[in-house]
Amino acid sequence: MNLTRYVDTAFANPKLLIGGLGLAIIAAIALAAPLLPLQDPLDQSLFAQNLPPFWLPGHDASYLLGTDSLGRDLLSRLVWGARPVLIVMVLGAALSGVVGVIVGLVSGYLGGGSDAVLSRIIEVFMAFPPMLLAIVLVAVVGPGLYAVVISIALIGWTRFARVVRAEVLVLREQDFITAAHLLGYRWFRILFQELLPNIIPMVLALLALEMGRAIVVEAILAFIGFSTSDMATWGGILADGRNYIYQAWWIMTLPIFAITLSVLTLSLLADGLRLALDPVIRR
Amino acid sequence: MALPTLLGVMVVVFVLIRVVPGDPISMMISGEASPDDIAKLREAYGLDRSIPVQFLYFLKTVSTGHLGTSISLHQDVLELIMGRLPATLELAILALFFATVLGVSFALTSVYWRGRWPEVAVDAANALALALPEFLWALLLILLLSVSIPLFPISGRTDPSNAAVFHTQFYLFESLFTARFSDFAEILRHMFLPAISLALPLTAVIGRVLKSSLLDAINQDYVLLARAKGFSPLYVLLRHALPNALIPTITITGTQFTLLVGGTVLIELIFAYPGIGNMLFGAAINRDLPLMQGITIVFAVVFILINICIDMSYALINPRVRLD
Amino acid sequence: MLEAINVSIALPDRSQKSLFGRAPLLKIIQNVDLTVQRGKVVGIVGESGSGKSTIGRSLLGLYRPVTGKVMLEGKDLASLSKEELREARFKIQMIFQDSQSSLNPRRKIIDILADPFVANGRASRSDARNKALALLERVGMRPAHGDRYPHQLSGGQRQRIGIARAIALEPSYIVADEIVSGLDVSVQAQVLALLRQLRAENSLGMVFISHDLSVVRTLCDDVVVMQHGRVVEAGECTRVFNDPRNDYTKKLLRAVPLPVVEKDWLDESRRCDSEAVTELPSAVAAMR
Amino acid sequence: MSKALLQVSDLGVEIGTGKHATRILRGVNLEIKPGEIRGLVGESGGGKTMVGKAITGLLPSSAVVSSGRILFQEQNLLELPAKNRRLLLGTKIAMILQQPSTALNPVLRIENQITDVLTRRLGYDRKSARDYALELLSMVHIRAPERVLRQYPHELSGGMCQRVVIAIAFAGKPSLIVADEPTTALDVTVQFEILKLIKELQAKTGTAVLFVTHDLGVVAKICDVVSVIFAGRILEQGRTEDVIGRPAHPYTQALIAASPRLDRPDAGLQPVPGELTASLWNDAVASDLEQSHA
Repeated sequence: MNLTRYVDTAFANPKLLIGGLGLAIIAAIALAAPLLPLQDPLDQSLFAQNLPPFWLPGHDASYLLGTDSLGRDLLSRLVWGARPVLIVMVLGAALSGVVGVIVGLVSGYLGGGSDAVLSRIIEVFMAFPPMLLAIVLVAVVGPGLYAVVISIALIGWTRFARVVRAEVLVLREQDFITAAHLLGYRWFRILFQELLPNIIPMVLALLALEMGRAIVVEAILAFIGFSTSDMATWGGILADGRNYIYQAWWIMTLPIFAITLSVLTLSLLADGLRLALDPVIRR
Repeated sequence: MALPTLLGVMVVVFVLIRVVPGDPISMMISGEASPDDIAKLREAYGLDRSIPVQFLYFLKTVSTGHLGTSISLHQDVLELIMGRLPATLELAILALFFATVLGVSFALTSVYWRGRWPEVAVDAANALALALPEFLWALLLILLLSVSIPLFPISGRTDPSNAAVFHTQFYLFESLFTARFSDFAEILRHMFLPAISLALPLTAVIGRVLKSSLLDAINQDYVLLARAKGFSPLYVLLRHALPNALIPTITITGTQFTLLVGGTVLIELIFAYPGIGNMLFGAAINRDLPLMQGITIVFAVVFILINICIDMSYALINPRVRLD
Repeated sequence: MLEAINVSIALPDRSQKSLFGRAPLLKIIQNVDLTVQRGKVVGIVGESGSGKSTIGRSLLGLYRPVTGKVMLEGKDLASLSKEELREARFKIQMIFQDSQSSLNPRRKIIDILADPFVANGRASRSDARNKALALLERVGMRPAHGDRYPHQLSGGQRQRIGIARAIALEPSYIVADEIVSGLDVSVQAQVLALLRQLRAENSLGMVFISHDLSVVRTLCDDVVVMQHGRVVEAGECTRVFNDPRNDYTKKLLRAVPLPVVEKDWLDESRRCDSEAVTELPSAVAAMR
Repeated sequence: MSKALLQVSDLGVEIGTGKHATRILRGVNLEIKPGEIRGLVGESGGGKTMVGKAITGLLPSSAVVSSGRILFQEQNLLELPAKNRRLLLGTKIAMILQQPSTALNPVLRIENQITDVLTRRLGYDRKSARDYALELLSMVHIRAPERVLRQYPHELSGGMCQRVVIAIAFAGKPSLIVADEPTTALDVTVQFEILKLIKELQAKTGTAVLFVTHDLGVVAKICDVVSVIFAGRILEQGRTEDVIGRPAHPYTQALIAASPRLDRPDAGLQPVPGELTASLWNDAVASDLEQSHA
C-alpha cells in the first residue's frame, strides 16, 4: 500500500484521523512536559493567587493561563497533569481489557458451568456502584496512582467481559466455527484464528472508550482527594477550582475543557476504529 | 436470578470488610481499652469465631434486617439509610424521567426528519451527551447555569430558610401529590442540576439505541406493509415502528439506569445533596465500616430490584416473552 | 458406506425453557434409517421442521443420537474417542446453506482454503497455498479471487468456496445442506453442475438436503422423504418420483409448480387425481 | 379489450445521486388490465421488486424515479402530491409481501393489524371493523377467526400469516394488488394453498394483480400474462403460454433451460451462458450512456 492510499483512507474516515491525532497530541504533551519552558507546577506563590488567564483584565504575563488558589501556574499544572492521565489511561484500559477479554472469551467459548460462574461474578460486580468499588479500594491500598489504575480495572473489566462474551456466543453458533470443528482444527486455532480476529475490532473500540473513562475516573478520584498528591492532576485543579467558582471560575473551566476534549477525542477514535475495522461497512 | 447475585454481593462485602486494613474493633474503642475489653468486644461482635461461621452470622444478621450500628454517627445503620434513601430515589427517578423524555424525543425527531437538519443537530447533541460522564456535566452545568447565569442553586435539597413541613422523606413526590406547588417548584429547582447531569449520559444512550432500533424497524417488512396500508408517516413511526424499537431500548436502559443510580454517589457529593451517596463519602472518610457495608447492600438491592422491574416491563411490551 | 441406523435425536427446546432448570428435550427426528454409498447422491427432501437438516448434521457426529447409531465404514461414530472422531471427520465434510456465515469474514479466501492443510499438518505454508490455488481452479474460480474477503464475493462464488473447502481434505462423503436455496436459477445451475462434476471425479458419496424436489430429482440417485422427523418414503429417485406410494409424497409432488401452463392446476378436483404428476411428461410433449 | 388499469411507460429508477447514481430500472414498460394477473419474472438484481415499489410509491429513500410515467386509472401517479398518492394505498392499491412472518408487526395482535386499516383508512367504526375483520378471515379460509384475532404473529404458522396479509390486502377491495414474491418463503404445499387462495379471491373480486416472482413454475400456474425483466429492462412479454412455452428471447430460453425439472430429470440445469448475461448488461449500460449523452 502506498502513501496516497493511506492518506485517502485516513480522510475517508475523519473520526479515526481526528481521534488518532488527538490521542497522539495528549501523549506528546505528557511526554514532553519536562522539556517545555514551564514553571514548576508545584511552586506556590502567595503573591499570585487566583490570577486570571491572559484574556481577562488583571492577568499577569508570567502566568499565561493564570494561577490557582495557592498561586501555582495553571498552564504548567495542566500540561504536567497530562502525565498521570497518560499513565492511568494506558495502564487502566489495558488492565481492564486483558482481564475482561480473557473472562469473556473463556465464559463465552467454554459455556456450561464456567460460564454460569463467571456470568454470576460479572453480575455481582455490576451490582456495586463503580465509585464505591474505587473508594473501598483506595481505603485498602491507600491513595495514589496505582490505586487509581486498579480501581479503573476493577470497574472496567466487566464491560469488556460482557461484550466479548455476548459476541463469542453469537460467533460460536456461526457455520464457519462448525466448519472449523469439522476440519479438525484444534481449540487454540479456533480461538485465536477464527474467533479472536472477529472480536479484536470491537475490543479496540472499547479500549478507546475505556481510556476516556479512565481519564474521568482519575479526575474524579483526584477531585475527591483519592489520587496521587505529589503530582499535578486535572482532578486536583478541579477540586481547587470548585471552592472558588464565584471568585475565579476559570480555574475549574480549564481542566473541564482539557478533560472534555480528551474524552471527546477518544470517543471519536472509538467510532473511527469501529468504522475502519468492520469489513462489511468498509467495502 | 436475584438471590445468587445478592449472595455474591454479601460475600464480596464480607471479604472487603476483612481486607480493609485496621481492625473494626480498634476503631470502635479508645486507645486505653484493656486487652480484656477488646476480647469481650470481639466476642460480642462474633469476631472470635471461624470465618465461615462469621459469614453465616453476618448473613443471619442481615437477613433479620439489621445492618449494625454506625461507628461515626452512633445510630442504627438501617435507620440512617432509610432516612436518606428517599432523597436518592427521588433524584434517580427524576433523572430517569428526564432521560426518557429527552432521549425518546431525540430519537423520534432525528428519525422523523432523517436526512434533514434536525437529524444532524440532534445527533451532534447526542454524541456530546454520550461522550461526557455525569461528573463533567455536573461541573459544566454548575459553571453555566449557576455561576455565569445564576438560575439554579448548587447545593442541598431545599433552601435552609424553607419552613415547609414534610411527613415523608419523599419531598418532591409529597409536595406534588399534596398539591403544594410552590414547595414542589422550590425542590425541583434544587434537584434540576443534579438530575439533569445524571440524566444526560442516559439520555444519549436512550437516544442512540432507540434511533438505531427505529431505523432498523422502519426497514422491516411490517413497516413497509403499514405504509402500504396508506398510513401517514407519523402514525407508522409511532404505532408500528416505536413499540418494536422500544424492546431493545428497554433492555439497555435497564443496565444503564443502574449506572445512573451508581452515579448518584458522586453527584450527591458535588451538589451536597443529602442522599445515601453523600453519606457514603462521609462513611468512607470516617472509615465507618458498618455504614459503608449497609449502604453497599442497599445499593445492590436497589440494582437488583431495578433489573426485576426491567424484566417485567420487557415482558409487558414483548408478546413473545409473555408466553414463555 | 455411511449409514444412519434407527437414529433418533432430541434437542433442548429453548422456547419451553423455564427460568430455572434445563430446557425439556424435544424429539427432532425419530427412527431414521439412511444409507449413503460412495459415488451416490442421496437426496433428503421435506418441508420446514421435517428434521432434514438435523439428520444431516447427525451424520457428521455433531449431535449424539438418543437411539440408534451413525456408522462410518463399519465404525460407530459414538464409540470413537475425541481424537478418533477428529480423524474420522476428515472423511465426511459439510457444505452449508448460508455461505455468508460459513466463511470467516476476517480471513481471505486463500487462507480459508489453505487452513485445512496447515491445521492438520498436511502441507507446509507455501505448499498449502498452492493447494488452495488448485482448489480455486477446481471450483471454477480465478487465483485473483483468493485475495478477496468473503463479503467481496457473490453468493454463488461464496458457495463455490464452501464446496472447495469441503473437498480440500478429499473426504469420501459430503453433506450438502440446502446449498442452492438462496441462489438464482442460473447460479444454481452452475453450482449443481459443479457438484455433479466433483462427484464423478472423486466418487464422492453425497447427502443432498433440499426442500426443492425438482433439484433433488435432477441431481440425486436415491431420495428420502421426511415429514415431522420421520422418513415417510425412501427409494430410488425414479421410483419415488414416478410412483410415489405415500400420501404425503404424493401431496408434495402435486404441489410443485412446473413451468408448464395448466389452467386447471389449482382446481380442487384435479388435486385428488393422484396420477397427475406421472402424467406430466406427456403433457409437456403435447405442448411442444 | 378493456382499457389498461395501470400503464407504466419508460420508467427509470436510480439509486444514489450524481456521479454515484446506479440505474436500477431502464425504461420499463408494463401494462396491467383490470382483473388480470400480470407476472413479472426475473432473477435477483434484475429490478423486479423495484417496479412494484415504484408503483406503490414505497421506493427506498435512496432511490429516485428518473424518468417515465405511471398511469393508474388515467392519472399519473408520479405527478400526484405525496399525500394523495399515499391515500391510494390500502384503498385502490394494496400489497402482499414476501416474508409473511416479518410482514406482520410482532408486537400487535392480529385484530389490531386488520382493524387499523379498516378504521383509519376505510371509515369503519370499531364494532363493524371487528365484524368485517372476522368476515375477511373467513374469506381467506381461516377456520377459527375469533381466536386468530386475539393472537400475535409469532403464534401463527407462515401460511396463516400470509393468509392474514392477504386478508388485509383485499380489505379495501383494491383494483390493483402488488404481490412481491408472496410464496417464495413458504413450503411447497403451503405455496400451493396460497396460490389457490390468491387466484380464488382475485377471480371473485376482479382485482388485478402484479405478481412479482423468480419462479417460472409459479408464473406458469397463476399468471395470465408475463413480463421477463433483466438488468432493469423488460426483455419479453406476452401471454404466459407463449412466453413459457415458446420463449422468444434468448435470456428467457436460457432461464427455462436452467430450471430443474421434476418431470424431466435429464433436462434443465443448463447454466445460463455468461456471454449472454454479459452482453445484456453491456446493452443496458450502453443505453445508459446514450441517455446521459442525449
